[in-house]
Amino acid sequence: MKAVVTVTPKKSVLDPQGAAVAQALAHHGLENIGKVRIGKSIEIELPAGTIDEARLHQLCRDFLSNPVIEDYTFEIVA
Amino acid sequence: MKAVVTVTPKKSVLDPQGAAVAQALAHHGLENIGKVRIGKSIEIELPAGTIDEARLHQLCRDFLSNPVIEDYTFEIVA
Amino acid sequence: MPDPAITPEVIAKHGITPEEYARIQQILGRDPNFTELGVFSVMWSEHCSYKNSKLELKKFPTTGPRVLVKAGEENAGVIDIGDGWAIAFKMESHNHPSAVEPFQGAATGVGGIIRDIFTMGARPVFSLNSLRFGPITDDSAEARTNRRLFAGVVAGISHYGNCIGIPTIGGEVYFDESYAGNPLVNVLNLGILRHDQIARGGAVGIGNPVFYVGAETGRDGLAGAAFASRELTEESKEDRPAVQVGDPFREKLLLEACLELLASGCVAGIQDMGAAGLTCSTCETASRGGTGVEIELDLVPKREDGMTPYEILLSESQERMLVIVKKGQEQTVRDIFEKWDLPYALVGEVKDDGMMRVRHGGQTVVEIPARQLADEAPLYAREAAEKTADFADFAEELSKILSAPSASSAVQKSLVALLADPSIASKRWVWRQYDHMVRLGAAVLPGSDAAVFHVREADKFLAASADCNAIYCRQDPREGARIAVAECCRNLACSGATPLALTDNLNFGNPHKPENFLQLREAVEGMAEACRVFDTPVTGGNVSLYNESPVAAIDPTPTVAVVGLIADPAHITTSAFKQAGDVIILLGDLVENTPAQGMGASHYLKVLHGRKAGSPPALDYDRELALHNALRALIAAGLVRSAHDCSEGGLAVAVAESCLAATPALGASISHLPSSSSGTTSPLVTLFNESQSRVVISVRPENLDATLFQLQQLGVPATRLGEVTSGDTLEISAGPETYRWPLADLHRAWADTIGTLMEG
Amino acid sequence: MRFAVLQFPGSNCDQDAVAAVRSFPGASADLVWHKTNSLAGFDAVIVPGGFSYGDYLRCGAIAQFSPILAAVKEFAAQGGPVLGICNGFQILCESGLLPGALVRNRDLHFLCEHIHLRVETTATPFTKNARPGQVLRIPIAHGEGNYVCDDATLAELENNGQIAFRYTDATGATTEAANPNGSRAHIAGIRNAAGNVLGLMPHPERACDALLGSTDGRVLFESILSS
Ligand SMILES: Nc1ncnc2c1ncn2[C@@H]1O[C@H](COP(=O)(O)OP(=O)(O)O)[C@@H](O)[C@H]1O
Ligand SMILES: [Mg+2]
Repeated sequence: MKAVVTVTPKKSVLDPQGAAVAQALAHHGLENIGKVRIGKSIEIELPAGTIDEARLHQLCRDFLSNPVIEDYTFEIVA
Repeated sequence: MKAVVTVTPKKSVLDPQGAAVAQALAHHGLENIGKVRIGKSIEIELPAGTIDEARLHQLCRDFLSNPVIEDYTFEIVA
Repeated sequence: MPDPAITPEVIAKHGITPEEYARIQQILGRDPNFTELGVFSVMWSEHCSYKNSKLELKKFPTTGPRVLVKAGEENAGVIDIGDGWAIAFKMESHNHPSAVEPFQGAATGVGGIIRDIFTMGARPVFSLNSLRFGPITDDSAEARTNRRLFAGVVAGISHYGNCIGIPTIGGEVYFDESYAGNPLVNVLNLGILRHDQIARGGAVGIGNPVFYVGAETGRDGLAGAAFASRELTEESKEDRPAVQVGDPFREKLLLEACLELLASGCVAGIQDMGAAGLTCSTCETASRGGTGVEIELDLVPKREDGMTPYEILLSESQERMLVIVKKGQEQTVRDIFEKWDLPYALVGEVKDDGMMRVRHGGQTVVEIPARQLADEAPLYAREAAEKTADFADFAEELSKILSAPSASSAVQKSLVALLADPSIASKRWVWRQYDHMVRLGAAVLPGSDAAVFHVREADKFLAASADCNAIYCRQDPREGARIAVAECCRNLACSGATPLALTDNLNFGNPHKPENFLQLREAVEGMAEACRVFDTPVTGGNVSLYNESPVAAIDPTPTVAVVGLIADPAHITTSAFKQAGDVIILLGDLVENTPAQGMGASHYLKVLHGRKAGSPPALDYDRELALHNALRALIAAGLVRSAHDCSEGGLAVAVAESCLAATPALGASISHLPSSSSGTTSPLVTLFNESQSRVVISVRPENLDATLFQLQQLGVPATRLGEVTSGDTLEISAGPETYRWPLADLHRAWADTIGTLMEG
Repeated sequence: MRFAVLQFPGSNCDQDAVAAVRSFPGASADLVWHKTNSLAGFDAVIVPGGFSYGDYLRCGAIAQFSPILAAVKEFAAQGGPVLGICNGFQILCESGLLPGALVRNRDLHFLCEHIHLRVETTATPFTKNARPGQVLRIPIAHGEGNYVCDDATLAELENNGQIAFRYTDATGATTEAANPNGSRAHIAGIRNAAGNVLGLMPHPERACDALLGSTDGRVLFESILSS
């Protein structure tokens, strides 16, 4: 099985990386660009059945994201 | 409209960050963990119709990913 | 959404007492509205107003022939270093933000202090950092948390400092139970400027335009000043949305743009937006200028929609400045900020009515007399507990420890244990994460007693050190603070430098608790006295109170940092032994002549016996000064090959560190410890006492006589201890026994401990 | 000889490079702002270290689109000597002037310390005065200096003698322990096929003054100045 966790900066938190990329994209012809937010995409390969949703939530909170400044979502891909 | 670009390190390329996370997860009870790969998730907000798929491919290739070490996929969310 | 009504609960939530509220009503001649209440609450927080500490801070000496700008006048004091050059430097804490989010908390701490320095018109040249964490050694959940905080803070400092390109050249790190859950993160920045480049933070020139420059305002860091002025509790976690994220890249642009702007001559006044952001910068510049400032919030660049006046005014978004521009020169500002791709806006004007006036949506939302808001916060003389120090029990305990039959076998393992204690062990794991070489100035790399930096533009050599032994301060805050200053100046003397001035960061617990306030007062008085003795006026600093975890207050930690000048690069001296055959000499006494024999509050007691007990070593100013002067004289005469002061762990640790600091490591043979002291004194005392005013130097054998003669002339006791060897052991004869440690064992203990703990 | 030292927003070793160049007789250096699009009148280009555009997205990724980079490409195409140091090396890789890429250090930490590197080729204008196999002691200061490339590229680099420096110990031996960042084949620096473009992670400009602990970086500048 494979879990794909997406971690994104919280809405109210400054995302300097996103802002810099937005500015660069604007210079590259995307003048009307809105917000750009850059997060992480984490792919975890595991033997099938190793992990359930509750445990994955816990790992996301404790390890894979920083709950102070980030939100996360995940998907379990068969 | 919103484009969500996912950039992942190529399979053949060393991903030190992914390796470190895999090790940490293994210490925390996921003994049978396989590969962990850490990539980026880039959300771009744009006025509807600003960009077509071809142009987005080009931006991904030229700028948002480095084809030497990374692959990308994207989704256009209404 | 309408503003909440002002109820007693709302007032209390803002940390404003009923008396303070009455005072606000009196100043305004009416009730404040909600926004104004928020403005008062941040300006009258401890963090901005120093209401609980100001009466104490007045005890510091702040003047001197080299002082060009006094502490408190502006963002940082400015000190003359000769030839028309000056330095501005100051230390600042980011303890509470780092407890909540170590990486960003520490990073934004670095950003904040750097802004304070370039606001003065100075180009930031280097940083130091002083860090404290709970223990990191075992496998407990608590130790894991402490390691996470430690790793995060170091990474945050590294991230911000490295990216902005300002070298972090020194600092200190200690680990102790008292900081569990409440780490201390104090950062110093120093900048260089010409005398005529000093910039002021006053809103002068009625009618002058007021510009906002730098990052857009967001909802981050809302009311951080108030946050810093409270104890950390479980509820503090709810303050988490207040976490600020730093952008060192933006700050680098802001730094370059501001220095360019200042050089253009169009600036009438400039002020960074730090704690309490736009609020603090507007009322402080108005107060300093003896004017009023009116700003229009609709014009402020914002990151988010729908922000209320309250949110905009109290936001602590980073990387922002307020600039008062000479009328008619607005275009210069626009050109420079466009060149650097930075947001800016003309947001207001200097007025003649002494008011801080804020407009939003066509209405006046704040109208407060600026001076009363910025400078007339209530001041409190808090109650101090009675002094109770009584170390009677300790003498007995100490004699038991030292007379135990195992004492002499204990020597062997004690040195290794001390070198492996994370507070003493090499901090290379930390400083190799900091770019300490950028700007081509690091003449002495981290790891020696003081960092030495060549300021290229001025061709001056500066030395800097940060110190505080908090065990001493816990046992006796007055003596501990005196020793902190003395040790800092001693570190400078060891490097060949003469101290110029000092900055401090007073980290204490809740001042409403009389025992904590006593500690604060004692430490300030001790520090002030020592500053007079060592002729180091205070250039500014910071007070961080309410450092308490749910368990207890931290040990009192009045960190000090001293900056000095090295007259000639030939005088630069380091702690590492240089060559086999050199003679090792101890300057100062082997053991102080007190019942505690320099063992009170020692690291030996803490590391080997888990005790923080006894009175700290006694500092004698005359001896200390004589030592510093002698060191500088010997160094200037070209006699000193290495110099290293005895601090935590005493003589044996100092000698071992000088061996291990050499590359490759050098051995030493200490064979001349006087028998009188080793006869009646336990070798544990001889080797590990922390008596003050002591330095281990090495000299070429042919210079031994000249050195001893000079020391005698200068009235500094000196003992020839032995020789530097090319062997692979450290060998010490104390009393009847000779102890031998393979250098490899010592090296492993000292060099690898922190890295191994952190990398697992 | 006139050096252009490029200045991107976020460059922070630009002034250091200028100071180092100016310490050599007969060399002058000027900062060139990234919005400029010409390098007319310059004899050599240095792309200095730092964090161009904050190193956001990827190190060097945003800088490759600056107007000045087009001028650098043209300058290089005409055989002009180009030296990329640290972030400058990353920018040269991102912009395709050099092959491969630089990723996070093996242990994920930023590392600042003196290391040793071995000169692998003297066929560049920046190493021609060095001895082949000469071991230099020069500082590194980077978080992403871990060189990666695919097998084919590595083979090509090896076959063409394009590997300019490798990390070694003080005796000149390549070992895992002497490789600070996990770089493939211990690569510390490479050159392009023509030899006129050189990129390396270590900072030779920080090793030009005895006061700072090493003068081993001088040979790079002496080489180019003697050409
Ligand atoms: N511990 C201290 N010792 C000396 N001066 C201090 C101390 N703490 C604060 N000050 C001085 O009080 C003034 C106000 O400090 P602060 O509010 O920290 O300034 P900022 O607005 O830059 O944060 C400064 O000049 C500062 O140097
Ligand atoms: Mg300030």
